[in-house]
Amino acid sequence: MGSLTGLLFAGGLGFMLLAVASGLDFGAPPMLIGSEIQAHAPQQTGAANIVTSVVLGYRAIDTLGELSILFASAVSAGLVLGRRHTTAGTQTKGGFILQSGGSLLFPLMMTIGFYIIFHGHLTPGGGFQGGVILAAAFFLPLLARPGARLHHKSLSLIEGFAGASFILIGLFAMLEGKAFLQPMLIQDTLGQLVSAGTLPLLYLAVGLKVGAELASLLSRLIQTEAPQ
Amino acid sequence: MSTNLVLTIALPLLGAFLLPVLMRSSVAIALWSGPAILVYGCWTVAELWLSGFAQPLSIAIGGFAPPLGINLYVDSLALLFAFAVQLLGLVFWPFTLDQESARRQSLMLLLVAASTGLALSGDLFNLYVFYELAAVATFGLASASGSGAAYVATLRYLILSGIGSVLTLFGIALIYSQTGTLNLAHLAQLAPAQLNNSLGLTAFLAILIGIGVKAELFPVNTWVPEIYATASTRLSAFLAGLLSKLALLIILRLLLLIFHQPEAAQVILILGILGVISGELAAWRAKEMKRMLAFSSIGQLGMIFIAMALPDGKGMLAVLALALHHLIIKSGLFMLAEDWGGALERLRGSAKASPLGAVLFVLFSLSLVGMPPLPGFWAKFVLITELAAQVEPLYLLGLTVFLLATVVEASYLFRIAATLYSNPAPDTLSEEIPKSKGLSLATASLFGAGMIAVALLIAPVGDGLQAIAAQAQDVDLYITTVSPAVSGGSQ
Amino acid sequence: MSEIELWILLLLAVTMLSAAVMVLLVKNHIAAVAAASVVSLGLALIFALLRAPDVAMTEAAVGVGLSSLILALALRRLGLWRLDGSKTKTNLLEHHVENRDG
Amino acid sequence: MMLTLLDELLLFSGATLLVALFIGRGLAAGWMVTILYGGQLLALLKMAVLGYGGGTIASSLSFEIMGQELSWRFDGLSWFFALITIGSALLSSWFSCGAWERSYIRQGGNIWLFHTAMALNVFTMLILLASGDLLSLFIGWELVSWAGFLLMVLAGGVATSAAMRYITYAMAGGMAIFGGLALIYTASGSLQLEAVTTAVEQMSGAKLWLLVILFGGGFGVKMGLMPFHLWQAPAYAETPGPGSAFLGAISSRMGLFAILLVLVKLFGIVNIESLKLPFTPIDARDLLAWIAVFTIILPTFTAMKQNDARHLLAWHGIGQGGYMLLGVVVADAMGGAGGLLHVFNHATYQAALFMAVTAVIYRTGTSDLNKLGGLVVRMPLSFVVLLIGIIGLAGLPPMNGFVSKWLVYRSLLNQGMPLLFLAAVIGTLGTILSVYKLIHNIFLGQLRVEHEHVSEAPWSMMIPMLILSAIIFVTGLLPGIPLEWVASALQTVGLPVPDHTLGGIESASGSLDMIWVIGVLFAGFGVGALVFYSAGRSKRVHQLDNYAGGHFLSADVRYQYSDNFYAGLMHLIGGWYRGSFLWLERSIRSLVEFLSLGMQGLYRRANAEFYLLTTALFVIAWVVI
Amino acid sequence: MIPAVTPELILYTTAIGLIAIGLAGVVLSSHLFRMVLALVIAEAGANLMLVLAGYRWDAVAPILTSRAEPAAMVDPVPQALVLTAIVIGVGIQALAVSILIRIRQRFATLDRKEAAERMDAEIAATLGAPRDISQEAPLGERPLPTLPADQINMRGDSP
Repeated sequence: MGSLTGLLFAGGLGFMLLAVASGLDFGAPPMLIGSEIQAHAPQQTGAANIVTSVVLGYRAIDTLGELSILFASAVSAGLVLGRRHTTAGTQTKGGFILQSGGSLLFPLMMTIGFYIIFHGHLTPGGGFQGGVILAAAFFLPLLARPGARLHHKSLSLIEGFAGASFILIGLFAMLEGKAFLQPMLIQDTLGQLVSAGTLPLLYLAVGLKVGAELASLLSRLIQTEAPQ
Repeated sequence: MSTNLVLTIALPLLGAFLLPVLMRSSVAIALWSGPAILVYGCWTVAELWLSGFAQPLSIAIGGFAPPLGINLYVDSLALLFAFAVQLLGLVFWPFTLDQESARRQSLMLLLVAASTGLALSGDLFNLYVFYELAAVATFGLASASGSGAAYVATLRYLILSGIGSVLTLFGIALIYSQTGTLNLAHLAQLAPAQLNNSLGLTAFLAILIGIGVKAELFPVNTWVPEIYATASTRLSAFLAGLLSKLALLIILRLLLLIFHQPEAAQVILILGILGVISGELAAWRAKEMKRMLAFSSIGQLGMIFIAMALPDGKGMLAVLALALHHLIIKSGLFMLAEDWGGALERLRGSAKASPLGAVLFVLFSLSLVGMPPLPGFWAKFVLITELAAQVEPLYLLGLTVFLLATVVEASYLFRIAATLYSNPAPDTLSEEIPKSKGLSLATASLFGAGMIAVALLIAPVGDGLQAIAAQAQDVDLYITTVSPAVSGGSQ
Repeated sequence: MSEIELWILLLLAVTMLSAAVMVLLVKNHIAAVAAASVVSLGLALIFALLRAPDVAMTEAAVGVGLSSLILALALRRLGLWRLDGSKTKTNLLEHHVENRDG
Repeated sequence: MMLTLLDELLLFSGATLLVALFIGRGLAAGWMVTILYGGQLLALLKMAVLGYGGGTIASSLSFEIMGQELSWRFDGLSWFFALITIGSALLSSWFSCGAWERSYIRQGGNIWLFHTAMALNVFTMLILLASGDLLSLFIGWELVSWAGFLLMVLAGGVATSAAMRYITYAMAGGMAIFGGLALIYTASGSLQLEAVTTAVEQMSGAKLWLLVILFGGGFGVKMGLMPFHLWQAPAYAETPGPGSAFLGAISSRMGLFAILLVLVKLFGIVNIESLKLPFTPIDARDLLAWIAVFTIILPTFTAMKQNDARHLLAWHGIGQGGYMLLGVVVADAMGGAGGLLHVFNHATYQAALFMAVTAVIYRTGTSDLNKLGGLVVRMPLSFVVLLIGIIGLAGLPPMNGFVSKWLVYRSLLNQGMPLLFLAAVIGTLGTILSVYKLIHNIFLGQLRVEHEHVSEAPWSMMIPMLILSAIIFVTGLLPGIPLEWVASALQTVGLPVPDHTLGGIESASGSLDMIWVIGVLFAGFGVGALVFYSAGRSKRVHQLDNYAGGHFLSADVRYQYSDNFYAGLMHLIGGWYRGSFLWLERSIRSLVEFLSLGMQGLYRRANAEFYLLTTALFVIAWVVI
Repeated sequence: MIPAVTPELILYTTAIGLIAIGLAGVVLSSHLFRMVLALVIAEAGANLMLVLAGYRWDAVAPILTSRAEPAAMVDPVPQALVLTAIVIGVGIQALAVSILIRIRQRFATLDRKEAAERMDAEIAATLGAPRDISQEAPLGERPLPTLPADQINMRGDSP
C-alpha cells in the first residue's frame, strides 16, 4: 500500500513538473548573461573554450566551492573510514595482463591527463576530466597489485598545495589590486596554449587536486577491509 | 577595506586545505592556525562594521560586473550573520589534539567558509554550492562521533539532503530557463515580469523544500532529532543555532527579492504552523535533554517561518529578532546539554551540583518562553503584533498556535528546571549527578552574558535591528547596489 | 535537430529510463550498478548531442567511470559483490530483506 | 533628576530585593528585610494623598523600546492595592523572623531564597500596580507570575508539582493577555491605556467578545475564576507558611486589579453590558457575574471537604475572590465599594488565618485536621486570632468581612438580582460550615496526648497575628477608614462612590453604621454575660473528668472524633462532588500527551523522503492546478 | 490528443523521469545501497534539466575556433553549472558509500528499517533515556498520562 502511494506520488510529481516544464521555451533560452559572456569572454579571460572561461573566470568561486566540497567529502570519508587497514594479504593479485597493462598504461594516462588539463581553455575538457584520468592513472597500479601502497603523504601534499595554490592565485590578484580570483596575464593570442593567463594554472591546480583527492579516496575505499 | 571581506571565505578554505599538510610538519602551527583565521575573520567583519558601514555594497568576485560574474552582497544583515558565523565557529571550535583533529578542524573551517558564503553570496547557484559545501562538511562532522547510530543518522540525513539538493537544482534550472540569469539582483529585476507565474512558484517551492531540509522546515526535518542526538553537542549547537538560520536567510532573500506571490507565503505559513505544532508537542514528551532541544528547535524555527510568511516583508524584523534570539539561546542550551545528557530523571539534584548551570538553564528557558525583560519577549512581541494585524484567518490561526505553543514550551522547559532543582533520588551517589562544568559551562555562560547584555541594551539593539531589517527589505536598494546591467538581450 | 538525431535521442531516452527503472528493480547489486552506469553513459551521449562537449566528457569520466568504480569498490567492501542475485532481495516492492548481510 | 515619590517607593522596594539577594543568608536578614518593608510602607504613606482623593504620581522612569513607550505611575487604585501588598508583606515577613525562620532552616529550607522570593514578589507587584500602559502592564503581569512561581516552588516535593501546574495555567493566561494586547495594538496602533478605549470604539461585536474573553480569561486565571481555579489552592497551600499568608492575602488580587484597570476602567462596564450572548438574554456582564457566583460556591464547598487546614483556607481564598468580582461587576456604588473593600478585608483575615495555622504547624508539626484538636487550652491566643479570622471570613459581625459582604448583598438586592443574591448566600452558608470545621478540629474537642506539652506560639509570630486581628476588628468597627481609600480607588476606575461615614455607609435604600451594630452586639453580649454570671455558680471541670459507657476517661482514649466531619451533610450533597473540572483538566493533559505521542511517532524512524515527496507533490499541485 | 514527439518532449521527459524514478527509488527502496543509487539517478536527471536550460536550436558548442565568426552558440553558463554539479554529486556519493561501509561493519545490515531500528536502540542506550515508544506496540502505551495525582495533591474534588 505504502509503496503504491509512493509510486503514485512520484509519478504525479513527475507529471506535474513536466507540465510546468512544458511552459518553458525550449531551444531558445533567454541567454541574458550567456550571450554577454560569449561576447566578452575572449577579451576578459582569453580562453577559447567559453565554458572554461565561465568555470575559471566568471564563476571561479563556484569552482573553488566545488573543490572544497570534493575535499570535504574526501576528508569526511577519511574520518569515517579511519586509518587505513592493510588487507593486502587477503587479496589476490591481479593477473599478468592487468599488471603489465597497468605499468604500461600509467605513463600514457598521465600524459593524457595533463594534456587534457592544459588544453582545457582551448578544447573540451579541463581540470576535472584530466584530474579523473590522473586519479585513474594512480589507481591502476593499485588495482593490479593490491599490496602496493600509494604514497599517501605525497598525495595529501599535492592535495593541500594544489587547493591552496588555487586560492593563492586568487589572492595574488588581490595583491595586485584586482578582485579576488580575477584572471591575469591574459595574452592576446586566442587559441594558443599560453593565451589564457592564469586560467591554465588554475586548471592545473584543479586537476591536481581532483586527481589527488580521488586517488586517495579510491585507495581508501580499496584498502578498507571487507566484511567477513 | 571592504574587499577584504572575501578573505572571510577564502582564508578558511585555504586553512582547511593546508591544515592536514601543516599537521604533518608542525602541530602547534596547525593547532592555532584555525582559530587565528577565525579571529581574523571576526576582526575583518567587525572592522568593516565599525568603520561607518551604512550603505550596502556589492563585491564582484573575479572583477566581473555582477550579472556576469558572482558578487557578494554585503548589507548589515549579511554582515551580522557573517560575523556570527566567524564568532560561533571560534566558540564551537573543536579543540582536540588527536590524529583526527586535523580533519575535524579542517571540516570546521570548511563549514565556516560555507556558512559565510551563504550569508554573503548574491548568486543563486553560488548559494547552492555553498549550501552543498556546508552540507558535506556537516555530514563529515556529524559522522565523526563514530558510533553506529551516528553513521545511520548521517546517511539518512545525507540522502534526504541529497534529494533536497536535486529539487533545489531543478528549481534553479527552471529559473535559469525562464530568465537566463542567476544573479539575485538581476532576478529581482526580472521577477515581476517573468517569474510571477506558476512556473516561478514551482521553482520557488522546489528550492524551498530543498533548502528547507537544512532550515528544519516541517516535514523535511525528521533528521533533526536523530542528528542532534548522535552528533557532538557543539556541532548540534552550530547547526541548530546558525546553519538553520542561514538556510532561512536564503529563503528569506528569495522571498523578499524574487517571489512575491501570496501562495509562496501561504505555503511557508502552513508548514511553519505545522512545524510549531509538531515540534513543541513532540518536545513535550521528550525524555532526554538533547532530544527535547532538537524538537524545541523545530518548533522555534516553525515560529520563524510563520514570521517569514508575513506579506511584504513585514515580518522581517520579527524574523531577525527571533532568529538571533534563538541563535543565542539554543547555542547556550546545547552547551548546557553537553554535560546534562541522558535521561531527564538523572538530572535530579543537578542544581546543587552546578548552580550556575541551573541558573543559566532557567534564564535561557525564561527567555525562550518570552518572559518580559529578557530579549525573547521582545522578539515574540514583534511577531504577534504583526500577526494580529493580518486579516487572513490563516495568520490568526498562526497567532493562536504560536500562543498555545508557548504554553506547552513553558510547561516542558520548567518541568526540566524543576527536575534540576529537586532533590536527587535517595539512592544516587553525589558523583553520579551530572555536573555542568569546564569549557561547556564557560561557553554557556558566554551566551548567558550575551543574552543579559541584549536584555539590558534592548532599546539600542531594537533600533539597530529595525535599521537592519529596513535595509534588508529594501528591494530597490538591493538592485541599485548590485546594479546588474546587461547591454544586449537575447538575440 | 535532424531526424536522425531525434531517433537517437528517443532511443537514448528509452534506454536510460528503462535502465533507471532496472537500477531499482533488479535483484543483483552488480547489475544495478551496471544499469546506473548505463544511465550515465546515456546522459553523456545526450550531453554530446546537446552541444555540451565539456559536460559530456565530464559525465563520461566521472559518471560512467569514476562513479561506477566507486560503487563497484563499495560493493566489494559491503560484501554485496555476488553475481547471482537469488539470495538477496532488494526488490523495490519488498520491505524486508531476508538476507541481512546482503 | 528629581526623584518622584513613586521612584522612591520603587527604589526602596528594589533595595529590599537587593538586600535579600545579597545578604539574605544571615538570621538577622529577616529583620532587616522586615524593616525595609516598613520603609516601603512609609514611602507609600508619603503618597497617601492618592488614597484620599486621587490624582496620579508618575515615575520619572520611562523607556522607548522598539517604538513602544513604557511608563509607570500610581493612582488611587494602585495605591490601595499597594497598601495591601506592602502591609501583608511586612506582617508576613515579620512573622517569618525569629522562631519560624529557625525551624524552617532546621527543616532544610533555604531562607535566603524565601526572603528573596518574597521581596521579588513585592517588587514585581509594585511594578505591575504602577504600570502606565498596556505593555508595562503585561511586563508586570509576567513578572508577577514568575515571581509567584518562585515562591511556590520553594518548598520542593509536592509544592513543585503544584507550582508546575500553576505556571502552566499562568502561561496560558499570560498568552491570552498577550493575544488581546496584539488585537488592541492592531486596532489602535498603540499600547497606551487610552488605546483600549479607542480599540473598543472601532471593534465589532465579535472582536469585542474575543477581547473580553482573552482579557477576562487571562486575568481570571490569576484570580482563580471558575474554570481556571484548580491550580490555586494546592499552590498557595504548599508554599512555606508566611509565604502562603502573603500569597493568600494579595497575590491573586492582582487579577482583580487588572480586571478593574482594563475591563472596568478602560473597557467600561457599559461596553461589557452591551455584549449580548447570542440566542440568550445574557450579556457579558451577567456572564461575569455568574462566573463570580460559581467561583464563590464551588470552591467554598470544595473547601468544606478538605482535611488540611492550609488547603481549606486556600480553597476559601478562591471563593472569596468571587465576592470581589461580583461586587465589581455589579458596579453600582455599593457593589463596587463592597468588592474593593473585600479585597482589603480578605487580605487581613486570610493572612491572620494562615499565620494562625502556621503557628499551629510550628508547634504541632501538622496541619491535618484529623490529627489535631483541643488546642485552645494550650494556644489560647492563637485560638482568638483564628476565631477573629473566621468570623471575618464568614462575614459575620463584628468583624470587617461583614461590612464588605453586606455591601455586596445590598447592591445585588438594589440592582434586582435576587438569583445572584441567593447563590451568594449559599456560598456564605458553605463558608460558615467549613470555617467551623476548621476551628473545631484544631482548637476544640479533645486535646491529643502528643500535644499535651504544646505551648503558645512565640511572640515573634504572635505580634503580627495580633496586629492583624486588631485591624480586622477595628476596620469592622470603623469601616470608614478603608472606605475612604476604596472611594478614591473607585473614583480612579470611574465607578460611582457611595456616601460613607466613619461607621459605614449612607444610602437611601438602607444605611449601615457598624458602630451601632457592634454597640448593640456587645450590649447583647453584656446582657448574656450578666444573665450567665448572675444565674448561679458555674463549676469548672476538666475535660477528662467525665465518663462514657460506664468508664472513666483517660487522655489516651479517643472519645471525640473529628474525621468524617459533616457526615450527615455529605450524605445529602456528597453526590454533587463529581470532580468535573479535574476530569476536564486531566482530559486536556491526556490530549496533549496523546498528540505529543503522535508527533514523536511522526519523527521517529520516519520515512523522511516520503514526507518530502508528499509535500513537494501537494504544494506544487496546489500552485499548478 | 497525443502530442507530437518533439525533442523537447523527449528530453524533458527523460530529465524529469529520471528525477521521478530517483525519488521513487529513494522512497521505496528497502536497501540503503539502492537508496544511494537512486540518489545518483535523480541527480543525473537534475543535471540534464540544467543543461536543457541552455540549449539553443542550431547552435554550436561554446568553443571559439577562430576569432572571426561568433556563430550562434549554446548557453555556456548552464554547462559550467553542470560541471560543478556533477563533481559535487560524485563527492557526496563517495561519502555516502564510505558511510555505508561503516554501517555495514557496525550493524551488519543494510536494510533501511533494521538500520533505523538499530540506530534508535543505540541512541536510547547511549542517552540512557527510555525509548519514547515501545517497540512491540507502536502507540500502544496508554495515552492517558501517568498523572501524579497523589503529588499534585487535590484534596477533595470540586463538584
